[in-house]
Amino acid sequence: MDFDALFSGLDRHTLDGITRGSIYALVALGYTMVYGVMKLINFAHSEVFMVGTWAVLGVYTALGVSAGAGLAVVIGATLLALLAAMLASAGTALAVERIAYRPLRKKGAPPLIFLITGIGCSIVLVEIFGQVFKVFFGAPFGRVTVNIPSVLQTKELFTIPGLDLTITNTRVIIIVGAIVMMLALDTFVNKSRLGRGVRAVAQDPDTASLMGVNRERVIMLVFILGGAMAGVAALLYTIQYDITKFDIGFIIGLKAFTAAVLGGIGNLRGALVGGLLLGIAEVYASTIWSSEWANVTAFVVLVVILMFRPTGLLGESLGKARA
Amino acid sequence: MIRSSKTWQAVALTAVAGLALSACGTTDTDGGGGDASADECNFKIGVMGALSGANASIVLPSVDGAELALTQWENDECEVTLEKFDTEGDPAKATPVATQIAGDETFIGVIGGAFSGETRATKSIYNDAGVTMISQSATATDLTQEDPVEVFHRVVPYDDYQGAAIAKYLTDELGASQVFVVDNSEAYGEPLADRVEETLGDAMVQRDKTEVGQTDFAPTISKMESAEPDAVFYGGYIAEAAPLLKQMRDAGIDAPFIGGDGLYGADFGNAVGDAGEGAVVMCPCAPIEGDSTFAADYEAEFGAAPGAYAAEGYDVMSVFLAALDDGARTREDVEAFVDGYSGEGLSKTIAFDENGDVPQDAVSYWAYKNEGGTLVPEVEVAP
Amino acid sequence: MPDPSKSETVLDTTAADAPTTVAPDTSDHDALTIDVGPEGETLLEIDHVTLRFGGVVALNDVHFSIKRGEILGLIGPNGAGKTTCFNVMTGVYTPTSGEVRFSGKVISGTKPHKINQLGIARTFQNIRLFPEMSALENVMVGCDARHKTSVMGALFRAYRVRPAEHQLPQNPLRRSLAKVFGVSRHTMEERGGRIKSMELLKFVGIADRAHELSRNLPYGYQRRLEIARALATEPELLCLDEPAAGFNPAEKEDLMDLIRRIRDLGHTVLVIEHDMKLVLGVTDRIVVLEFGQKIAEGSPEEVARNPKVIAAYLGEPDDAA
Amino acid sequence: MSQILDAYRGLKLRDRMSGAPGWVRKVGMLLVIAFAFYLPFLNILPFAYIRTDLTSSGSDWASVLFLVVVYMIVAVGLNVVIGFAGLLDLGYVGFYALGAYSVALFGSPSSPVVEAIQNRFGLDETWAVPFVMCIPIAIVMALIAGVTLGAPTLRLRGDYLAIVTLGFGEIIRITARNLDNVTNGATGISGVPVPPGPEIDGRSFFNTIDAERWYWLALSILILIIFLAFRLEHSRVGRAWLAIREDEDAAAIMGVAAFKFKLWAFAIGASVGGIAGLLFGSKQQYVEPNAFMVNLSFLFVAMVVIGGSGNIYGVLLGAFLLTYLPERFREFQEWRPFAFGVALVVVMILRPQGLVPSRRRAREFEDRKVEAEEAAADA
Repeated sequence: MDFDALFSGLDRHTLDGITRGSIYALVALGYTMVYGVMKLINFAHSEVFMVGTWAVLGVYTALGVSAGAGLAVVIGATLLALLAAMLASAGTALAVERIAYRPLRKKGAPPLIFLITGIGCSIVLVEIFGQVFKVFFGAPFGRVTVNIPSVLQTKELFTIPGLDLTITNTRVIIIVGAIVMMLALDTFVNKSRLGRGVRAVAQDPDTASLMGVNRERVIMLVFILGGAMAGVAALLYTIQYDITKFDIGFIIGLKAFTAAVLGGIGNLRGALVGGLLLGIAEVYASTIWSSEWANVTAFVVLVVILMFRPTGLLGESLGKARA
Repeated sequence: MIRSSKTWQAVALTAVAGLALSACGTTDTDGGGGDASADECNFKIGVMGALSGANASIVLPSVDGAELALTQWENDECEVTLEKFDTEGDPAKATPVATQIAGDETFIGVIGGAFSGETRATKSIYNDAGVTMISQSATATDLTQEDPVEVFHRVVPYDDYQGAAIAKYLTDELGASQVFVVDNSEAYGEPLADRVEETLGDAMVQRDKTEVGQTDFAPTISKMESAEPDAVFYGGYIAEAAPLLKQMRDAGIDAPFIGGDGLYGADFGNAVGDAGEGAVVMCPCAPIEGDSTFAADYEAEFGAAPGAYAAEGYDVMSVFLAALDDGARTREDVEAFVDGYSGEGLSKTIAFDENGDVPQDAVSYWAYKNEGGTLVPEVEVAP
Repeated sequence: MPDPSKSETVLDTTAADAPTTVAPDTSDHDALTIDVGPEGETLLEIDHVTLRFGGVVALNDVHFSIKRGEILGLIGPNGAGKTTCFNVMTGVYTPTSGEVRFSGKVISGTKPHKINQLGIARTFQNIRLFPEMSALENVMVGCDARHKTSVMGALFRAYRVRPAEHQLPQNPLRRSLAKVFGVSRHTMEERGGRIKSMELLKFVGIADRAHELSRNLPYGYQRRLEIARALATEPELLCLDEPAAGFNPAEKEDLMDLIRRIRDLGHTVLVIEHDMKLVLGVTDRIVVLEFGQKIAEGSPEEVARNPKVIAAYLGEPDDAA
Repeated sequence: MSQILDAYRGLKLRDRMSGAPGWVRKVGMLLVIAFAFYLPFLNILPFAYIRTDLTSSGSDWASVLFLVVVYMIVAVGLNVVIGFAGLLDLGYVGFYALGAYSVALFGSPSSPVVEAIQNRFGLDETWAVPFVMCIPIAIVMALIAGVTLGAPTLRLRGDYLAIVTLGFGEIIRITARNLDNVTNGATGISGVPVPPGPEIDGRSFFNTIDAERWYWLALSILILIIFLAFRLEHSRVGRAWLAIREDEDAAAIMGVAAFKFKLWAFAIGASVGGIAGLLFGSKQQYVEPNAFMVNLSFLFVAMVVIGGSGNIYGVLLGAFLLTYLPERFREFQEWRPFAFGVALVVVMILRPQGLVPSRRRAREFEDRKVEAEEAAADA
């Protein structure tokens, strides 16, 4: 145990935790929105994220950009990759909804069944990239780790005086990007007409449908929004880690789901709080002990918090997102 | 009784059908192999390992290598087939496979297990049945040193040697005196890192453990920043090495990066990208050179350059085939032949000591440097 | 939480085929009589109970008591806090201040199932049966509240009891085995519970459909089944939450008779009801709540004359049917 | 295929079985059990095609049967938690792991725990806790874990319980991997003891070659556990679980100690998982943390749900199919996981009530379906 290491660089570790947690939080949004409206854990959401990273790779490959391109090219390629990732992830999420959930909803199946089809979809998506595409298209698909060119190269932007904290451009993009996207989503859900529909269905589906809210459309909307957020997370992830692989979704998904529950599943701001808290807790634990205990710490934090706040830190409610 | 006449009809029909068909004969549950009588030479050799799943890329080249050896083998007397058994690297899936091979007398030898876990889980099965195993890639020390069985052999040195060789490379070749050692907490990476740590002694500055599946290494990076190492060793696999390298270089840590044979594979360069330029992979696998046509033959046969342990797979198969050439016709014969075997292999001089290990002096360690996405042999290191 | 849509469907699909009356049960039910303490003692005391939810005062200093052996009516307009009062008594809510005492013991804050074991059972305003269980099974769940067999007993059946002569099985082999080794407590309880449950179904008059799923029973049967299930837990105090809701006059007559017969078995009965006629006809004493406060208490005649009560009910003419 | 299905439906086996007199059912049951014991030697042609060792790279039939039965035990245990008590447990592999690790930690002469005991009491190097003693240890360890996990978390609502149990399963695995001094870490423990038995041909009765003996052992245990599970289902306890599943608040007011019975369900499920893990570890004679990945938990839940949660026969079928089919079709190698995923989705969409639902569940589904259709029609 090395508490000195933690406290001597607390600012640095907190920043590391926030960076890690930002991506968790963005993915957690997808879990939380779907849960808020359908009271359903979308187990395939981790793969929605995974598909986004491949879309980024696809755009970079198609454009032929690589590290060291000019600023305009970098910005253009990154934005294009962002768009592609959001579209790919949202499309995947929507497909999952159509194939795996809608038929069950029509049959009025209980939540446990949705869980299994979700897991099934997750396996299918993983195998599509790990096996099916490999057979049909060959490399880069398959069960190997694939490098994504660092189009956006990490550069030191400035140093926070007094704290000796170096801020890089990627860090700024990840943290600011995540927070901006969350605020935008939060505003959308709270202010827009479509968002009101989402909240209405989340609060009381029956009344909402009496008031003329089309539940099916709201469900489609939350899958699209959640998927798009996962797409944003996918781009930020590739900027930070430079890789993708057919099975990267699993662990991120697990963490994001934990983060969503931690903050109060169904609560948008809860996803942010949960994600950041989880990221920070993991980095602290990895610093005090080592990364092999990070996951245990994450789950212990979850259990302890749920014991004192059985519905998560901010409580669950997409309907009352202002909590 | 009328009520259930339909049931009885069904039962009766089934019974009649069953009897009729059983009269026709029973299935050959020995897997379709012929009788292994003394004058007939018709045998099978099993290869067992992760042929599918995330780790298949470390195993498949060795299977191809074995296949190549079989194709190139010339023997009019004997018929040998190579049967491939997929275990996904999972010990639980490996035991039924091992029991199957053990129970089928036409199997005279097994190539594998490819990984240490499945080998640990199956070696007593093979031992009970007297099936000779020669592993192309299982390197855990305990397999031969702590808990040896009669039938287990391997053509790769175990982690202790490898750890020592890596430490030697770090100190002697790189002149490192402050090595930062990272492992992946798994059965492969951790013991190897332990050995490296042990051999390095004071030359190790700090040790950190990470997880398989981890992509964010920020805590490890900040530990590195304060430790200021002059070299970093990582015991683990490619999937984690790639983001670790990228984050190291992003953080401005330019110390040389050295990995164990878990990183050795054709996909290493593609996974690490630019950040991995100059990274070194240590492997107890000699580069194939000289007058051997192995690399060319392999490429002609399988359409790719020989990957990890391809030469070892070839060597293992060659040992078994040599046993048949020598007139071995039973499992006992094969075991006796293999125990006494000595010969030049592609990867090294193959022979086995009483524990089933290749003699230390026959082993060569090579450092491969990642240059432009391919692993180029840099230097041989004697442990 | 139960699925509200589910219980609604129960009402919808079954109300139509409800029979107008249920044949009154006249058979002897000695086996159902329960042992109780002396009649007339205070059984339950609501001692100045106040319950707040956030800023809303659901119950304000409510104070009344129930004597053993009586039938007490609890009436009041919608939202007066009657059901809340039940919920406090059965442990669903813990009062903000004040106490609930049962047989002299404070029970406020006790868990619902413990309160049931102490001897309070209830029915629900919006029927809450176990819809996928048969009528008999529903009642058996109630009987189980008095059973001692738990997991180990059910698994290994090692706890043997010696059955009485009439409880022995008919099969001669089993009979002699039971004589030598006794019968497991589990088996005795299962058998006893089954017999008692059937008896209770007869008592409330729905034994003819004992093996039907409760969700498929007609509405009137479901109401009676709830009563049978509650009685199965052998409560000293039985609380009925609007048992006559949705009943026609003939059914109400039957119900009044049933309530009296329940009292005759030794149970004390507390009835929440809107229907003044039913309440005045069957109860010994009445407590009136309005806006979470007690506004009157006394014999049916006194209450019927009480101007406050009249005012309260005139304010809600719909409910004073 | 559909003709076969129709013929099967025409037989109405289920109705006839339940309508048949007691002795017929008993004889039928005995025949089924006898057939199950005979299975490893099944060699009559049309039926022998179910064997997994027909293709040249197949796997040993008896070993596969053993694994099938171990997973059946798991499914029956998990069914108590999911099917009977209605609690979603995504960390069941944790109990399975605890069972396997108990027998390894206490029964293997090379485990650090046994070595510590040897040193402490100056015992011989080959000494270890006898296998028979490991059984209660495994059960008690799993039971304690079940209660410690359940007591604080069972008050949580369904979905929260799912993630907490999932975390628990991971905590068990990671702890087993990280505590090198206790569990040998990632290397695992070998030399796990086998059940005692007479020596035959110079080998112990339960050896690594004769897998059918392991299968028979596991099958006997499975039958015992099924018997006990039926006893539970048709007792006060089973009624209480059903009542809790249907309306927990009403059940509590009717005197059902909901928390107690849910905790019992957890504890029972945990100990059954522990027994399955013990069998697995003992047959394997080697235990390592990676054998207990979280995916296995999902597989277990899938077995229960696909088979028909709540129906013991259903979950047995689910466990059989999900374990057996991938082994039977080994020749499809890399395509198996993909097929598995597709099958999960397709089967659940076509038969959301499971392949063999309990009658009660089947009815429930019909009702829900009608309600959903009505709701759709209204909207």
